[in-house]
Amino acid sequence: MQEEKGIIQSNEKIAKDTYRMKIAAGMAKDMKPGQFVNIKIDGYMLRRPISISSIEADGFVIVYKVVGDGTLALAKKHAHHTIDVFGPLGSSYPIHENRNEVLLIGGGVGVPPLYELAKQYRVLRKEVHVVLGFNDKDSIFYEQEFKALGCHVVVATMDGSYGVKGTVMDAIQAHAITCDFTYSCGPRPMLKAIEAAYQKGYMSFESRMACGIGACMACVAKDKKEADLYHRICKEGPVFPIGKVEF
Amino acid sequence: MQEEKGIIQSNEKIAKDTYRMKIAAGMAKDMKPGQFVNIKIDGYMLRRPISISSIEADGFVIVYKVVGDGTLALAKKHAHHTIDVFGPLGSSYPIHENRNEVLLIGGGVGVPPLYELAKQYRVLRKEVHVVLGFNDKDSIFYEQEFKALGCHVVVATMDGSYGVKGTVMDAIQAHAITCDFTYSCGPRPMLKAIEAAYQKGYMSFESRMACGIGACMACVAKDKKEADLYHRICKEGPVFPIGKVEF
Amino acid sequence: MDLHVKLPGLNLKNPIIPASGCFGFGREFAELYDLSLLGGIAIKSATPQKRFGNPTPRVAETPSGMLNAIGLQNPGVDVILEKELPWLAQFDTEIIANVAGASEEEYVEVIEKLNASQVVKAYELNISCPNVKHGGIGLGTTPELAAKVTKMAKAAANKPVYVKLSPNVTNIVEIAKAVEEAGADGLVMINTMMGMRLDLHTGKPILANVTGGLSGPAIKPVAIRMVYQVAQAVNIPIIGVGGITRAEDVLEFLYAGASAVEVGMQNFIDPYCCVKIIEELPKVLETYGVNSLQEAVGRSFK
Amino acid sequence: MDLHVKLPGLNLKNPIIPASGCFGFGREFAELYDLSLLGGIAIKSATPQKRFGNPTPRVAETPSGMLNAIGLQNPGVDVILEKELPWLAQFDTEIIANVAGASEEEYVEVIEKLNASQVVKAYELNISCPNVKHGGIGLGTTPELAAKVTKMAKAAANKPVYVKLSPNVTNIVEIAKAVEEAGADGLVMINTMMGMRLDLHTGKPILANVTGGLSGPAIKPVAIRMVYQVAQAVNIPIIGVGGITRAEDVLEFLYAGASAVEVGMQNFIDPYCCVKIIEELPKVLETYGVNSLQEAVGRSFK
Ligand SMILES: Cc1cc2nc3c(=O)[nH]c(=O)nc-3n(C[C@H](O)[C@H](O)[C@H](O)COP(=O)(O)OP(=O)(O)OC[C@H]3O[C@@H](n4cnc5c(N)ncnc54)[C@H](O)[C@@H]3O)c2cc1C
Ligand SMILES: Cc1cc2nc3c(=O)[nH]c(=O)nc-3n(C[C@H](O)[C@H](O)[C@H](O)COP(=O)(O)OP(=O)(O)OC[C@H]3O[C@@H](n4cnc5c(N)ncnc54)[C@H](O)[C@@H]3O)c2cc1C
Ligand SMILES: Cc1cc2nc3c(=O)[nH]c(=O)nc-3n(C[C@H](O)[C@H](O)[C@H](O)COP(=O)(O)O)c2cc1C
Ligand SMILES: Cc1cc2nc3c(=O)[nH]c(=O)nc-3n(C[C@H](O)[C@H](O)[C@H](O)COP(=O)(O)O)c2cc1C
Ligand code: FES
Ligand code: FES
Repeated sequence: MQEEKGIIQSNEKIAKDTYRMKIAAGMAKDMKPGQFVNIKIDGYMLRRPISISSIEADGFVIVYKVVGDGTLALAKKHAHHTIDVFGPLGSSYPIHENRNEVLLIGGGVGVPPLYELAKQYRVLRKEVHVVLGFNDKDSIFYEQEFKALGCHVVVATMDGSYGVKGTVMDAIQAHAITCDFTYSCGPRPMLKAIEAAYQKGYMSFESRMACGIGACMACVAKDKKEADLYHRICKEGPVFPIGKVEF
Repeated sequence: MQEEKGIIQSNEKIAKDTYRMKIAAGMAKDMKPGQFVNIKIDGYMLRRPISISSIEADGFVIVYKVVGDGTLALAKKHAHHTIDVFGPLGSSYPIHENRNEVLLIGGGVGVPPLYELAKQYRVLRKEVHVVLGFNDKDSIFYEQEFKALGCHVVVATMDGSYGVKGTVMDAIQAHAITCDFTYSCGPRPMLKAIEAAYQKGYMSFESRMACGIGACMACVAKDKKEADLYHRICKEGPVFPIGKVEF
Repeated sequence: MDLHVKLPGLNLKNPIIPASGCFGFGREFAELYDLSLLGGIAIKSATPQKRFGNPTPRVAETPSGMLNAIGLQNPGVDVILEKELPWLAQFDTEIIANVAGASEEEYVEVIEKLNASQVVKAYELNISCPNVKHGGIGLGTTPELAAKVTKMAKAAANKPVYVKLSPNVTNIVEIAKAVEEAGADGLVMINTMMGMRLDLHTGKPILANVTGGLSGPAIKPVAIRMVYQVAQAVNIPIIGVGGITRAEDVLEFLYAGASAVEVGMQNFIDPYCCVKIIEELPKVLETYGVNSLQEAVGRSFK
Repeated sequence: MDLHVKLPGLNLKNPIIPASGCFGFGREFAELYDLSLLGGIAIKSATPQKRFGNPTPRVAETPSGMLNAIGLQNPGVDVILEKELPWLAQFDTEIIANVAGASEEEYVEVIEKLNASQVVKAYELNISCPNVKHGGIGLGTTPELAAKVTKMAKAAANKPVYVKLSPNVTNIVEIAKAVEEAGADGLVMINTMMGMRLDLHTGKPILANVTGGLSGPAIKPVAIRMVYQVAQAVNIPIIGVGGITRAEDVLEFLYAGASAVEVGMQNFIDPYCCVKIIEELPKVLETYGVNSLQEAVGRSFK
């Protein structure tokens, strides 16, 4: 966990409203899949939390969607400029070396953190099933990248413009994927459906944050079982065992 | 008077804390010497008023001193980037075609607007005496530029590190400059001294501004004679006949 | 989309009104665009006599805002009646006369004179100014004083009276209700918040007047909160003001419960802002799936 | 330059104190730097029982500021005594315990328990929180209530009591004086200003709690104004807070009349900000020709 002025190496549009930025930064050596960085954007007060999508020798990659003023400003950043990143932050997806196959389920901008996870499982030569859900064909990204890693990739679109029409759950059914150890990240309804269907694995959550390091209590979520227990999404999370937190 | 995104052509340091910026902008064709532009600087609310120092075919030049956050940000701007300027604003130095010689007196960042004035008088082939006052040798700028126009240039520094030691008044005395039709711009004490010594000519003033166009009444100065009369520095000014306003 | 808004005395072709003190009497902006594009114009506060206001410096910059201590400089109601209002008559827009004074009687005096004008469509009482009779506190800081000046103004006025509330109070709802009960036809909220800046070199206040009024985006969250609270407590319309820089901000004020808005200091930053906002507003409403202004008003609590 | 400041109960090696609620109990920041560098630490508000606070979202961004509605989440005074304070004892810095409650009695309860701690050097009463007994209004909004809780706290406390004032009032001087008269050893000002933001998509408040507290540079001009007014009216020291992001801001608060400062939300933007400010402060004082902190305090009105 440190503040660093990373150097933007590239910042390109890869799908509708979706950008990929490569950042050269020393903190990459401490990063684990599922963690995030907190990015300061000129003109805006609060840092923006963005998942680490890929960890490389000299830096890391983020994939982000333009949803508001901050991400719009980020999309306008040019290569060679510096960017103020704080990280790596939060918990990571644990790697279970004893498993032979895992199922990664991502929806929209929940897809990015799963990419590094897939990479690490593929290095261990495990079977990696990847199910990606998007709104429409134009929003799809990383299908080829996951395939290039040697994952089994299935895509669903809500409007049916590509792959299975419907949700990631529809795609899992359509392709009769039976692996029951899941890692997921995506919008709330998707996570709800996954929680109802699977008992094993991990989930990653979002929350409005201020500090991103566990000090302000902005981002808490209740424990599902212990009435009195709260977890900080930024510190104990964003990755939790499936069924751990109320959302 | 218009808002325009000018293109920065160059932005270079020319003396201690002092920068010259060339801006390409169509509004240049409407500019007169002594007028100013109001510049929007990213991250700061109020526009910054800066005098027009030189008017060219395709743009204009400003010379500014870094005194606070806004001018510091301005100094960091790069060529080819755009800059949001509003102008030209305010009154200008009237050109008296019937006069054969004029005396231009500038102190510190009061020097810039006199440059365009000198240019225009030299086009008319008039004798132009220029007296420039600075704190020290490192702060001096535009001595050569005025000389290149064919002006008679005298420099004073407060610490005596260059030219006459003392104020512009000391320099005028030392060089026995007798021309009594003055145009001046500079710090308050300098203007006070000039007002005490000369009756003819024009003076240019500064004031904290908000709108820069005469609407908010932030920048008013009392008339010296009529008790009930106020003038807006941004609209009736910044140039006034000598002895017109209370300051 | 239809941007028309009908409020007591005001037939606004759109809900955008430059705020008092930030637009003078419109002359400077008329050099930039046609004032008939505006929903209305709230002209600079008028007092019985000519006022020169405070010594300079009168403004200072702050993070996302500014401080001003102009001190109600204006040519006095007679000159406004003679010179400014007839000039404004040429524009097809609704003129709101902002009224100020050092005592309740001065408000009445100004209103009685302005009653004669056909150009003025409504009054807006600026009750934030320090009141001489009451030890210099603002009439807007207690429900009793606010109600009293409202009642007196209503009795004198032949046009609807809006009261512009001061945010520098513990309980804005209490004051809004008192003003409504006293007969106000509408509310304008908010005026500036009292603030201050010190010069790092001298340690002294930057403003010659020591304190000044804070405006701009910095105060928008406070303005939205107050409009939201008051809109649920009163039955008269609210004109929202405080920190508006773009059409999205207008929508936020509508959601909070405002029926129209005034735009203040943004006119200094971008003199064309009001026309730009008017142009953008239909697009922004569409982006957020809002079919009419009416539909948006008060959505936050409905 | 000597940055040492002596205040009732507090021997600060420098005037920089992270503000309550913006630093937790220091654990997260201890991973980043040595907390012994700090003048002091104002820990998160303590209540008698564990509190979970408000539903999320609890924060929203605003121009030059943010809104928060954490709702005083804290583990309760007993856990703080058992776990947090002994951990904090390892650092050479002054711990200020911020105390909150839903009634006057709860403040007393917390204080009576904390009296046993050697680690706590002073109390800071957070009187901005809505008070259950008094219909949900803050104890900090009337002079009577503010004085009462101060008196009760002083009677219970075996360490100096600072009162942290709410800025959401008509007359801050009146409240400061009441609190001084009730025995307060010092003041902390200001807490957050009540504000709100609406979601453009839904029209509903972004914060689950509807309203929240505005902090950050946006409120600095209001904080400076209030410190300036109060410093001239009371004889107890003031700890300034509101919008500090750099050493220059600290100097502005000193000029206004504060003897030390607290830094709030900037800790979220730049977690190292407090140490950076401590490092920069002597240079900034030098730049502006200030030879000692004492010399700067209150210069604006001296
Ligand atoms: C742990 C974590 C990881 C994330 N990873 C990614 C990612 O890899 N790619 C991606 O595109 N997005 C990701 N997000 C969401 C991303 O943080 C928001 O989309 C972004 O902050 C929006 O900023 P804005 O300025 O464009 O939006 P605005 O609405 O203008 O932002 C205003 C404020 O709200 C906050 N905010 C708005 N939406 C969200 C949100 N969904 N989650 C949290 N805060 C929000 C902003 O951070 C900011 O403080 C992640 C969020 C979290 C918490
Ligand atoms: C008509 C006019 C012409 C000017 N021409 C020049 C010029 O050619 N070259 C030059 O270097 N300077 C000139 N100035 C002064 C220049 O405007 C200020 O130095 C500049 O605004 C400072 O901005 P800042 O952000 O660096 O300082 P800050 O102190 O951070 O500024 C804060 C606020 O105070 C205002 N302010 C601060 N100092 C002044 C000042 N001296 N006059 C007016 N407003 C001030 C700023 O505009 C801003 O609103 C001129 C001023 C006026 C009114
Ligand atoms: C320079 C200036 C002058 C103002 N003069 C007046 C005035 O004369 N009467 C009044 O009621 N409000 C006056 N105001 C307050 C504005 O009308 C408005 O309520 C306030 O600025 C908040 O809006 P904003 O944030 O959009 O600027 C003035 C504001 C500024 C910035
Ligand atoms: C997330 C957050 C939580 C806060 N929690 C508390 C609190 O528990 N008790 C308290 O007295 N003040 C609390 N405050 C107020 C701060 O201590 C401080 O008074 C305020 O934020 C203004 O300072 P700033 O502008 O530097 O942030 C909180 C502020 C924030 C932003
Ligand atoms: S964002 Fe501050 S605790 Fe999680
Ligand atoms: S700056 Fe507004 S009238 Fe001159």
